[in-house]
Amino acid sequence: MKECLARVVDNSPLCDTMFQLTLRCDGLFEDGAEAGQFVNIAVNNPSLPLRRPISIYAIDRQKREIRLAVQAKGEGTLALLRSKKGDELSLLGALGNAFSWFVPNNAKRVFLVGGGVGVAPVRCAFDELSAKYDCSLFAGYRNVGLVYGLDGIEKERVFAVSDDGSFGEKALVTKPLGEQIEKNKPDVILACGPAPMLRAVSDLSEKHGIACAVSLEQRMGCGLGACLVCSCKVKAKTPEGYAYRRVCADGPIFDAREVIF
Amino acid sequence: MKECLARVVDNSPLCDTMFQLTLRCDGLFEDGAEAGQFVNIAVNNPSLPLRRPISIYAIDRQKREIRLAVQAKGEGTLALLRSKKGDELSLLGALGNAFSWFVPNNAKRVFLVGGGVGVAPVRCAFDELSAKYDCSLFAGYRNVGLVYGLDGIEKERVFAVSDDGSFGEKALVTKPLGEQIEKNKPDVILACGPAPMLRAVSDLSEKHGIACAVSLEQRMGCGLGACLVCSCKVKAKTPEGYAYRRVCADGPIFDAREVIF
Amino acid sequence: MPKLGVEICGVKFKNPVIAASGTFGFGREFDALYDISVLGGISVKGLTLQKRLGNPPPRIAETKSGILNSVGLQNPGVDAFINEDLPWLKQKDLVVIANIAGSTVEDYVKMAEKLAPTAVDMLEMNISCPNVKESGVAFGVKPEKIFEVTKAVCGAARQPVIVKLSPNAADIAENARAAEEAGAQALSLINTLTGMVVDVYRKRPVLFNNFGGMSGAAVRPIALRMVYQAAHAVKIPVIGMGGITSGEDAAAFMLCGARAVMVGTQNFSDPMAMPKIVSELHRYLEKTGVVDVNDIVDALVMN
Amino acid sequence: MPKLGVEICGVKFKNPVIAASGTFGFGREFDALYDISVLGGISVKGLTLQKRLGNPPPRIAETKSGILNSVGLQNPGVDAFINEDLPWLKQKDLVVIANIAGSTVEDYVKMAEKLAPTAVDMLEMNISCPNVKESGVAFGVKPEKIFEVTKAVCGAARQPVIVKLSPNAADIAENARAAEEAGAQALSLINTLTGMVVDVYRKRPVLFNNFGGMSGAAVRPIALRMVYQAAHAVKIPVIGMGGITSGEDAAAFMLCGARAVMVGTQNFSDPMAMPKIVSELHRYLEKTGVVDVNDIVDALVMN
Ligand SMILES: Cc1cc2nc3c(=O)[nH]c(=O)nc-3n(C[C@H](O)[C@H](O)[C@H](O)COP(=O)(O)OP(=O)(O)OC[C@H]3O[C@@H](n4cnc5c(N)ncnc54)[C@H](O)[C@@H]3O)c2cc1C
Ligand SMILES: Cc1cc2nc3c(=O)[nH]c(=O)nc-3n(C[C@H](O)[C@H](O)[C@H](O)COP(=O)(O)OP(=O)(O)OC[C@H]3O[C@@H](n4cnc5c(N)ncnc54)[C@H](O)[C@@H]3O)c2cc1C
Ligand SMILES: Cc1cc2nc3c(=O)[nH]c(=O)nc-3n(C[C@H](O)[C@H](O)[C@H](O)COP(=O)(O)O)c2cc1C
Ligand SMILES: Cc1cc2nc3c(=O)[nH]c(=O)nc-3n(C[C@H](O)[C@H](O)[C@H](O)COP(=O)(O)O)c2cc1C
Ligand code: FES
Ligand code: FES
Repeated sequence: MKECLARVVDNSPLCDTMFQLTLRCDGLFEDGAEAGQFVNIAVNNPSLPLRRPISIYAIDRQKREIRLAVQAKGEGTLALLRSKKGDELSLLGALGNAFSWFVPNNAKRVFLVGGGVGVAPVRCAFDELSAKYDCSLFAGYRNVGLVYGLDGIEKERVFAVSDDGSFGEKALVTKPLGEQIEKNKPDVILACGPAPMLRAVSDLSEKHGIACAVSLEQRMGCGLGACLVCSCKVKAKTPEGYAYRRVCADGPIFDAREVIF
Repeated sequence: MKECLARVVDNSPLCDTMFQLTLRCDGLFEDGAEAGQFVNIAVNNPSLPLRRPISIYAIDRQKREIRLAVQAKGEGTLALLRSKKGDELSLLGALGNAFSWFVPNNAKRVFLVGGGVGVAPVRCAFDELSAKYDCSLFAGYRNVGLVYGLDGIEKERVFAVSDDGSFGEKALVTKPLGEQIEKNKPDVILACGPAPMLRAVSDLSEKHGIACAVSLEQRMGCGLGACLVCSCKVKAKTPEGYAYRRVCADGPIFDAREVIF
Repeated sequence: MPKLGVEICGVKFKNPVIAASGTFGFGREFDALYDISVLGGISVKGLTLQKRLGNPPPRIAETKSGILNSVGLQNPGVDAFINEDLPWLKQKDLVVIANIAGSTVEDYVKMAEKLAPTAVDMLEMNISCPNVKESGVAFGVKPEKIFEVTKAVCGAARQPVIVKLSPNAADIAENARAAEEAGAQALSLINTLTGMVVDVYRKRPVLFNNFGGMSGAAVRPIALRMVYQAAHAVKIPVIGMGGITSGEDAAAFMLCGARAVMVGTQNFSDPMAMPKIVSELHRYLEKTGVVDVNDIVDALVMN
Repeated sequence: MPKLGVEICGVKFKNPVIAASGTFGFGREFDALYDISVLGGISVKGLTLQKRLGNPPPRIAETKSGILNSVGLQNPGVDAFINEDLPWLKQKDLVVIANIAGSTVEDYVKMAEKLAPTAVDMLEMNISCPNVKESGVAFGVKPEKIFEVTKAVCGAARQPVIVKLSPNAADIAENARAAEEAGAQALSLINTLTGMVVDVYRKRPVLFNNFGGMSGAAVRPIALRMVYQAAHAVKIPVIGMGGITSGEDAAAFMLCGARAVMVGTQNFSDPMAMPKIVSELHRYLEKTGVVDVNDIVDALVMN
């Protein structure tokens, strides 16, 4: 983990609201980068003091490149959207824990579940874990215009749905997930997406006794674990029955059984 | 005068610390732009709320282009320095009065005096006024590395010196100015540069009974005359013996006899 | 088509966007760029009883996302305003607020008396200008002083009196209540925050006056907090300002309890700012399905 | 080679750049990026007598050139700090300042007593944290309260006591003098300014705690003004902070009278900020021909 300069290799649209940044960043690879980790990226807007946490969407260790899948949401991501080939961006990374930490050595089958923007890190995990495990990707989108992250995967390994039926079945992602759990119970479920989705995936996993890890989001300050602003509530044997953990340094991936949604 | 978008046609170095921006800006030409006027330009740095006042260095009415000669000084001009061909910049202009307002109709000979960055507006005036008057340009620079604004002028019309003798004579600009006044007394002297230079030019003009106008600088807010922050001291029949005038709207060019340096 | 009209102390504004005092002169200069009748109102450059020359330059310094000024209340005096600027302004279709500042209670009262028979729609008492040592500071900080000067002016004024509060206060709610108890019909806030910018190479403050009043986007969170606190401490209407740059910023102040807003520094960054803010506010209401801008006033839900 | 060493209350700092409390944890995380021994000192995350969980998230909001936080003093408690973090920190070569916050005078005193026998170099009393309703606010705003709590802590402390002042005050000089009279050996300022950021689409404050403490470049002019006023109101040394992002910013605070500076929010924008600020300060001294950083302290020439 370090602060290093990345050079924009490519910036291109990914779907209606998202774009893909390809970044060459040698420094990042000195300590390694893994699926599930994120980078804290300084946007080129001097009035915005905070970096933006963005998950790693793809890793090319040979070219020393990573790709990010970014939703243009507010001013910070808008500044990123405007970055052009050749521009320099300061990255802090790779930060946080990796999905692989939650996959037991003896695991065989891994289900990866993503919702919307949350598809990015699980697609990365799909690419990284497929060599070792039997992986399937479950993805839920609002509508067909927001679909990304499915290219180049064998059809039988992808289960994609949409809220309005404009892409795949009209369903929540937990529907195909539940169906496949019945058919081919996995050893681990790894998920990233909006809180209601994560809660539903967590419930489903618990019901079937499957280990499940979820990747959480929170507004961040330092990204390093020092400022304690990025807290998420976890079960704890405190008088209050809970404690706060740091999404940036203790996560972003947590054992679903620990999280208080 | 209006707010309008300009497109960067070219950005290139002018001398050691200065660069030249060529801007295409149709809007600016709807109400006209003249030598001595300035534009208030929004720099592309969202943390800097104030526009930067920059004199017009050259006017191409056919192409609807202006050129600015800008010294890279602080953060604002640095942001301008980074602007690339094709970028859009918001201009407010043309603002203030013009040198031509100070040239009486019956004038024949006009001496234009610039110091350092202040050469820009007087070079523009040289180009604009030469058709009507017999113009000479006097320019003083710190050293040879800071020379600009003299290209394409007949040699006998240029009197350039430098503080250290690395370009032309080692002298202050008032030296050749004084010499030429003795030889060919002009009807009007128009000057822009640092305050000590303006004071010296003003004294020289007064001594020889020559009308003189000086272009002043002051930190600005609105650039329009509304906020009263850009004041300069002028002689006035107030109890205090002075009053404040607005550099942006009453100037930037003032009759040298009125100014309290 | 959401409705933008608001009413404060019986005075009708076609929309809640008002030019902040000191940043918009008497309206003429900006009227060269757009018809200022598109605005809800204007609070004119701070007036004093006698003409004032103001402070020596530099009077403005830039800082990150903000500015500091030390104009020192340069103005032609209240009589010149009434004779030379007001007639022009009243041809325009917007609410005219006379912003007044005095060195003594008597100054304020005399100005209120002079303005009473005029076509000015409202008075705004600047009791907080930090630039003029003998004026603002004393009145604006302590609740007793705020009470005293407000009471005197309300006695003399014919038009509704707005008291403009200083943010250089430990307890803004206390000051707001002091003004209300003294008879103020409305409050406006915030005026500028006292600050300093240093030129480390010259080893001097940038402003000739050393200290100046800070404004612009940088102060917005402080302004929003204070507007919320003031609006929830009094029953009279509150006009919010401090760093408004967009229609969404204006909405934030109204959600916090402001019935209208004023825009200052942003006029420098973008001379077309206020007409843009009016239309952005309109669009915000459309996007959020609000039919009347008054419906967002004090609509903030606390966590 | 200009000298960067400074001395405050007999404690030697190798340079005047200190990590501001709450932004740097106990130093471990940043030490993974660079050896924190390059810094003059560290003021550790605010400690309370008992472990505290802090406020629910979101605890941070961004604004133009600044941030607001409402961490609510999450910390492991003073005992855990002494046992688990201090030994690690003391292996490093920098001044260790324990930042303490309490809900009562007794809390502060007990913490000072617990820290007395430890290797901590200095105490910094956070009497101004605006996030925890039952702690900071009462002590930090009124001079009487500042006097009371400072006096009690100075009686119990073995190490030099720094009182950290809140900027949410009408008269910072008065508060500075109250701390000095009560026996404070140094002052630090500013803590955060209370503010609010609103999400106009959710119609709610962004922070779960609604209000938060503002910091970052946006507050710098206010901080500089207050540091100047405090430093000129007392004889004890002052440590300046609030929006420092560069060596030149650090110099500005020292020119205004600060003997050292603390850096907070900029650590988030740039995790390498503090080592950079140390070298930029060095370069500033070289450029301006100053041989000892102490020579710029209070060297500002007023206009
Ligand atoms: C570990 C992690 C991984 C993420 N990965 C991705 C990704 O791969 N692709 C992607 O598009 N987005 C991702 N996000 C969300 C992304 O960080 C936010 O969308 C982004 O910060 C918004 O910035 P903005 O300036 O556009 O929006 P604004 O709303 O203007 O941002 C204001 C502030 O809030 C913070 N903020 C706003 N939304 C979020 C959020 N959801 N999570 C954390 N901080 C937020 C911003 O960082 C900023 O500090 C991730 C978030 C986290 C915590
Ligand atoms: C009428 C007029 C015409 C000018 N013409 C030119 C020109 O043709 N070429 C050129 O290089 N410069 C010109 N200047 C000066 C130019 O405006 C400043 O150098 C520039 O604003 C500095 O901005 P900065 O961000 O680089 O510096 P900073 O020092 O970081 O600026 C900080 C603030 O101070 C203001 N400021 C700083 N120096 C000056 C100054 N000398 N005059 C006015 N405001 C200042 C800036 O606008 C900004 O608001 C002119 C100034 C005026 C008033
Ligand atoms: C240059 C300038 C001059 C000002 N003059 C006055 C004034 O005369 N009277 C007054 O009440 N406020 C004055 N103010 C304060 C503004 O009206 C407003 O309260 C403040 O700037 C905050 O709003 P903003 O952040 O939108 O600028 C002035 C502000 C600026 C920037
Ligand atoms: C996330 C965060 C947490 C903070 N926690 C503390 C604290 O525990 N104790 C304290 O005295 N100050 C605390 N502060 C205030 C800082 O120490 C400092 O006074 C303030 O941020 C101004 O400096 P800056 O602008 O450089 O950040 C905190 C600030 C931030 C941003
Ligand atoms: S962002 Fe600072 S601890 Fe997580
Ligand atoms: S800059 Fe506003 S009056 Fe000149």
